[in-house]
Amino acid sequence: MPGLGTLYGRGGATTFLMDLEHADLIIIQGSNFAENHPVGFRFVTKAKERGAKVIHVDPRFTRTSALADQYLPIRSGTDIAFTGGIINYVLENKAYFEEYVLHYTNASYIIDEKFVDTEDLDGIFSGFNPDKGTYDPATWKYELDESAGGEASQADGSADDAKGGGTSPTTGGHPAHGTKRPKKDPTLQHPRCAINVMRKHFARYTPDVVERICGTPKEQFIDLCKLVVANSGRSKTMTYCYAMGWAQHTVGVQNIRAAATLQALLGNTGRPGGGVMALRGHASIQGSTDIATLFDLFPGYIKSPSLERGEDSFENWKKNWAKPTGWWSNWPKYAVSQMKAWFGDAATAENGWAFDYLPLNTGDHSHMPLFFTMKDGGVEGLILWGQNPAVGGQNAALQRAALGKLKWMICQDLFETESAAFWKREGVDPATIPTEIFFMPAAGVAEKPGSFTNTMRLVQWHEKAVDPPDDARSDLSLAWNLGKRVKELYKDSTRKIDRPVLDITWDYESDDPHERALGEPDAEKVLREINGYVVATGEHMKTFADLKDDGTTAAGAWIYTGCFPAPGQNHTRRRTGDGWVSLEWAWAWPANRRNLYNRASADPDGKPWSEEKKYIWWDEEAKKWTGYDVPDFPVVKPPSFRAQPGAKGMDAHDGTAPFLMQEYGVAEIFGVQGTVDGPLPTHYEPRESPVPNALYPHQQYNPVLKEWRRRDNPYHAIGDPNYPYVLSTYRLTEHHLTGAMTRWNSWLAELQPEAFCEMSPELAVELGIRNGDWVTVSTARGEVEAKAMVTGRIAPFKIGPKQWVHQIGLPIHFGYQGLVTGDSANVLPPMVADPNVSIHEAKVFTCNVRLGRRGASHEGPTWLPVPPEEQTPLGTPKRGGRVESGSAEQVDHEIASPSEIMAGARRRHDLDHQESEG
Amino acid sequence: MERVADGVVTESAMGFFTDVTLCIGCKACEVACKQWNQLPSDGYALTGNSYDNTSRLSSTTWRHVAFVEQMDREVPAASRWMMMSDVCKHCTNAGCLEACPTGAIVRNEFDDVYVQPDVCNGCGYCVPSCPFGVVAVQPKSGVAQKCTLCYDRQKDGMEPACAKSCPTDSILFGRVDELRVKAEARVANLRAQGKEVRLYGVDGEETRDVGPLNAFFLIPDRPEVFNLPPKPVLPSRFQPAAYTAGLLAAAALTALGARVFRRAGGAA
Amino acid sequence: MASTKRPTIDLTSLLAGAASAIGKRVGPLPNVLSKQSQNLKSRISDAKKSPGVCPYCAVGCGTMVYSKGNEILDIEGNPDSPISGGTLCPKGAATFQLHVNPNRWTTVKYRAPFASEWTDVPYEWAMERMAERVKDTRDRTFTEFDEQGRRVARTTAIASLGGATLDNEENYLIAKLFRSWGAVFVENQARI
Amino acid sequence: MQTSQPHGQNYSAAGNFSPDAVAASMQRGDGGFGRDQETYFDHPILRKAHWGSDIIYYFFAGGIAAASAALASLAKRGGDPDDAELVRNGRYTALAGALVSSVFLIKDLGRPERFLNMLRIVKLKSPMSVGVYALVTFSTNAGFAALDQARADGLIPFNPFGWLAKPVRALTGLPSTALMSSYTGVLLSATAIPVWYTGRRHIPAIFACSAASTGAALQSLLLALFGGSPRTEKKLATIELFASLAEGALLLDWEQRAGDAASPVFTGKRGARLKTYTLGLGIALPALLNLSSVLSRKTPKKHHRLRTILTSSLALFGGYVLRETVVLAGRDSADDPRAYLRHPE
Repeated sequence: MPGLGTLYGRGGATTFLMDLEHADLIIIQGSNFAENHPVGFRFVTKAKERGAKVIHVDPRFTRTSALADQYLPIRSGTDIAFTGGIINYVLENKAYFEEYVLHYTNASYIIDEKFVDTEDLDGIFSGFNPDKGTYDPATWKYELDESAGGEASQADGSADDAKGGGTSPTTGGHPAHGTKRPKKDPTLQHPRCAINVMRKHFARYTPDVVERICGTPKEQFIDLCKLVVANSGRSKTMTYCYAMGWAQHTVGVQNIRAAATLQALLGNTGRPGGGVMALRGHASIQGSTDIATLFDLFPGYIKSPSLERGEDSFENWKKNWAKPTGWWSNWPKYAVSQMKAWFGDAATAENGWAFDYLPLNTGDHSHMPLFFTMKDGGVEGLILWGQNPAVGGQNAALQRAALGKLKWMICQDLFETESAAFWKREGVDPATIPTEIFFMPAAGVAEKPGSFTNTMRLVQWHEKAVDPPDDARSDLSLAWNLGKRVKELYKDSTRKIDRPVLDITWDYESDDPHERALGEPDAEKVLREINGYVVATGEHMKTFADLKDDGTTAAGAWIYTGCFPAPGQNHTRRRTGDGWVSLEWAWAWPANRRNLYNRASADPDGKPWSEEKKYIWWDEEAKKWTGYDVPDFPVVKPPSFRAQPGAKGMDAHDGTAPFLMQEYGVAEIFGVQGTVDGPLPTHYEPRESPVPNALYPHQQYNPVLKEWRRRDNPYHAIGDPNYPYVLSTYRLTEHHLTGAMTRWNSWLAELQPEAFCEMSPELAVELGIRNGDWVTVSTARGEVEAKAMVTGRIAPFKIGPKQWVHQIGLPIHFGYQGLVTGDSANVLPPMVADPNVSIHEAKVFTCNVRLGRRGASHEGPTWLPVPPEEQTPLGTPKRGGRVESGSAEQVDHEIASPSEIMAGARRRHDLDHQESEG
Repeated sequence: MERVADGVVTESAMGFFTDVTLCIGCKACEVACKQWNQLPSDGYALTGNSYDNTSRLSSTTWRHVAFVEQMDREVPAASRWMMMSDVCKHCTNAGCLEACPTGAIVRNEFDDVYVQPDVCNGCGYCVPSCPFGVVAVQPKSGVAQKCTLCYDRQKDGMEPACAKSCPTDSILFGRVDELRVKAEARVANLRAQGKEVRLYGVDGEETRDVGPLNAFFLIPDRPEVFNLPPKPVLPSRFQPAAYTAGLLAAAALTALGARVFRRAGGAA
Repeated sequence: MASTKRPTIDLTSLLAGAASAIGKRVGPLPNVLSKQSQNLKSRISDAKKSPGVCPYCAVGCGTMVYSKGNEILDIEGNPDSPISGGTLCPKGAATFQLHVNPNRWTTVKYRAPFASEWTDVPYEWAMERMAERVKDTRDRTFTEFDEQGRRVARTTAIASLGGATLDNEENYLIAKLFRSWGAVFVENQARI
Repeated sequence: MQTSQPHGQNYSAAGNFSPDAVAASMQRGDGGFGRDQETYFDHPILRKAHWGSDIIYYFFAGGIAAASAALASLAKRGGDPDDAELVRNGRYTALAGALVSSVFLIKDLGRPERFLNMLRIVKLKSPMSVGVYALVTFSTNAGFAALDQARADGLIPFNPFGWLAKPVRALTGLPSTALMSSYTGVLLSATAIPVWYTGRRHIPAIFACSAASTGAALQSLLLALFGGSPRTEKKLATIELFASLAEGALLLDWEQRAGDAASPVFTGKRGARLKTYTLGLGIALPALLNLSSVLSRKTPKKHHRLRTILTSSLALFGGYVLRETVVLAGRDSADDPRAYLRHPE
């Protein structure tokens, strides 16, 4: 997520699971760690054994809360207010790690005077374009030191519109400040130096405001702040753990930035027991962004060219991404090597490395735009590789309807998923569905070799144990064979547009006759190409430092270069671990570094901050960086090194600059044009909320969020009395996502056999619902039924002076296929997206609940065809824009307080008793 | 602690120490057990009882995780959600073993109570004889089944499947004497933090009849809250009284009969 | 481990068993192990071991797949993994049934337009037909220049949607292949 | 009374936050959401035996067989020639009963083909093991006796096992018969099921008495049907009377002493059934009807065929209901966690 990327330079988790054991404080927020990553959680319990404190901040009391030392309730979608509150506490009490902040962050950098904060513009930053509903971030930059030489940036300044999936680990796409140096104020006195701009920005995030917005008891919150401060500094570190609970919001990226900012202020990042632990949800979710199958990314975080940024030639593409300073000055080497890997001899300097072979983006072509386009009949063929949008997609009924508009669909999976069987779902007549469907049986993980990249950027190889049964084959085999056959069909073509099909390098034939007979390609040959090789000799690349921009090297994904340095030396297969860093266990990108930015674990002079937190340090004798991990820093660059004005590339970084992907090598607590929705996180309500924005009466939610206002994707008004309750969707330990991999499994199906709806006793009593009753949860998108699970683990939130917000929860795992079935919670949420990465908002939206089962059809208006004038060409989203948040009165629809409800219950109870006695 | 089983001196008794305060209720133990022993599911239905949908140990569920919710609105900080992975206790004095008429239930060289599936004839007498309600006759196979403490794995020097899978080491496997030392230390540690915890199955009231348990637990509340009997009974304890009552009656009746038939005319 | 040598179950062994038990730990209870019990050993003691990775969440637990011939016998945690140390969650522990499962589909199925049933078709037939579908759609929908006359060189009518349990190698080939076809709708669970 | 929640069927009241449930728990002062945690969702702690009709028939037939054998040998020993029919019937019915009960016992096994595994070991600590050997020994003796009888009746020329029968019967006859009549009570008493172990001082004795009364009843019935001496009938009536009165007295004493632990036996539908068919029609009524003749000093001359048939049938049915009640009560008791918690003994 760029949440981390914009601050630190890379989107990957900064640390690794085993390191959690070394933390003094672990805050788990936006994550149900114990339930969704049970084995990772063992390091949390180990830390606890060692005396560390564990805090869980969550709307629900979960199995994670059960093991935490403290549980703090928080209303869904208010995490920025919460984390911002801690930041405010840290700044007001000058509790930040001054030396770290001064040298390793841009706190002292002076911000351009044209920048105006949300606090002064009532909820929007300077540069907002009301017509487009987007920001021009031109003013979100430093004030440059004109006296000190260097050239200004070449790139055009427009970060206009989203770069869609900013899953890029880099700040990407923004105009650098050229090679000029920014003005700084080491005394941190200047009103416009970043830390003071931030102080002003968060000044209103007091404990009282946090209580008002988040519903978290003030005292508990203050205790937490004290704990945070007490457990950060030279000899103590704290780790922040998050997951989808932060990401799946219209402010997903800023949620994460807030925590990253706090960690930078406290000096916890890059140090043992510190940093931000991003907990991904899938075996290779990290791998799927590293080796991206995302519209806006090529493998290795090379942004795919987009006409939005005028990237219509290799040169214009390069201009936007090859930064004058910092690591990304190497961009051309990586991009050229990738083109060589893909198109081989066809990619030459003359033809701009075959740039014309590449399809060009013209906007957001991510998941949701894809399905709107599909729904409107714009997509003919879809290949699903173990993906199940019929259950997993937001506004799932719409996505099911969209599948029915396809001419053909290929579905590669192990079981007959809901998506494979969408045409025979409840209420649908197959005779009306024109889609031709091929179900290709997939090989299981134990039936094929290959590598996964886990949540800590660790690339691990899994061996093949047995052959897949019958026709089952690996996805690799399907891709390779389909590619071969399509090439074959085009072999006689002379059309220019068919050259890419014919020219991609596609030689992965296995040398093992048995595998050849199965039609399985050699996965290690693919990994070799990803790792890279010298074009002339075919010799494996050992490090990305050796990659060239002259076409003499090829590498499919530069960040993985080094994982396979020589034939027979597949590092991802290494299996020697130790108790902690385990450098000999598999291989982590980049360059096998486990704790990123680890140069920050030493002070500016290169000495460890403390004995307890020793990790990487400068060895004066050997004149190099050394320690327990691979230094995430030029190994021989001494701490004393100072960048000269006008210096380029890495020479523009001082020896004290740990964040080497960044422009000046420092963490950007003021996000210099990093994100498209502002340089600082700020509190907005979710797209759908019963609560008005307590901070900005004229800005309810993220002004640049992406939305699709269509009759098949209706939204609820702020505090709509028809949808008074807040709904959060989530996972359970016993199932995985849409259940395709678990609901066919008798051992797991029996553990969580039915869809249920968690609700508080207060709400249940108010609605006359008893534990185990059928209830129906409804939104404008549709309705689902589930069994009520009435539990004190869910509690209503007191928001503001008189409003009570009831929250309910639904697991996302159920669908109409499998040993156990149930309604899909994802029928309920709307399609709405974060502006940076187009991630949806499934963690919070409004709904209604009633006793009883649903009607025959639970798919709302979502299947209706949409008239052309209302359609969204290529699914292009609109923006949130200025939205009045209205007043508390307007949304206060008489929700009785729990104590009243319970008192009522008790009165009824006593009454009954008198009667029964009398 | 030297134990003898089957006339063979074993190095030590092997068993489980299950610590409720470390359990995250993930149920890996339940599944790992079913995977290793290839046991079927118990059926698919929501109980509505917290996250517990397998309800109890059965002939096809040899590990079972109980979920105890104690939420408190007045004192939120006092709220807790406890999970406990239950299992056969492998008692020192095992009711099932004593009751088994075929010798199918034995104490193996690891001092664990094992049902030999090739010997059991499914008379079912071990079932009501287990003071913990653990062992049960499996309808399909017709024989009594329960946790074997992975006898087959232990024979190969491997750890039982449940303990191996437990992510947070809430389930520990090892020599019972060594496990007790760990457990005592753990209790001391937790008490120092002001937590009220106790061991179940080491020397408390629960061991009155059945003796120390090879599978013992650390629990933060009363045993019955976790469906554990505070004072499990050992059925054989009731035999003397029962035999006496029965045989006295038989004797009396024989006497009566003898008397009636001795005298011709036979009026009482 | 002390092993127990016992003859087959006959009267003598029975008495021996009873006698040997007298006064011992098991009290006056005969405690006779059957032959099967005496020869018991784990089914994986001589199986092939293949190190793997759990396919569920992103923790990346190490698994060990035990197999004989082409049959998976058991999948459990790999103790060598510094991440998981041999442990697994319930999903990971159930990976066996992800592979060995009567409900799994292992043959190619085909659903003709408007059909109400799946039909079994040969693998080759399906591959050929799918390739034709790709070419046909691409040829009809490929746009070299958009309405504004900008060169886009793409088709928006073919899309790929990948799950995040794909191997890196698989993702790589998919990314490369679809770009070569000119597809821009290339997406993945990673977005969600 | 508390019964278990059938898996996944009902939802435990404990988990049910109905207004009154909440209000009630608020009154308990546990924040309004604490659950009734005397138990774990009212789930049983113990597990009930699968025993059903097979075992009930086994108990019933076994008891009758034992009593029949006893009556036969006592009558033989008494030496009254009038009792010859009783001796004959007794010996044959004993064997029949032994065989029938064995069939039911084997039928009830999960793996009947493995019945002989019961003889794999001798385990004095297991009433089931003891019982099986008692059954085997008893059956053998019953067989010997029947062979004797068959020879006496001229059905077979000579008794091939005569030489063996004498010592064996002398040695094991009495104990095996005594065990046959009472061990089934021990079998139940020596379990972890509260209603059974709290009744350990009564159940075996009650079963023994019931064996005697039902055995005597059956013999009277046979005599009434196939003819026999009125004097023998009176002797049997006497035994039946005293045995059943003792049985009734023990039942009432059990109810008194055990209190709520025995409620599965004495309360509810099952209790009513026991009181009607066993205590009432099975014990009290026959006793009343037989009392006069038993007490009369003069030697009976004529048969009271109809009365005998009636009283015997009632007594037999009462005896069956007794076994049924006690066996099935074990299920409810096992399913009630509170019973176990209340009676740790």
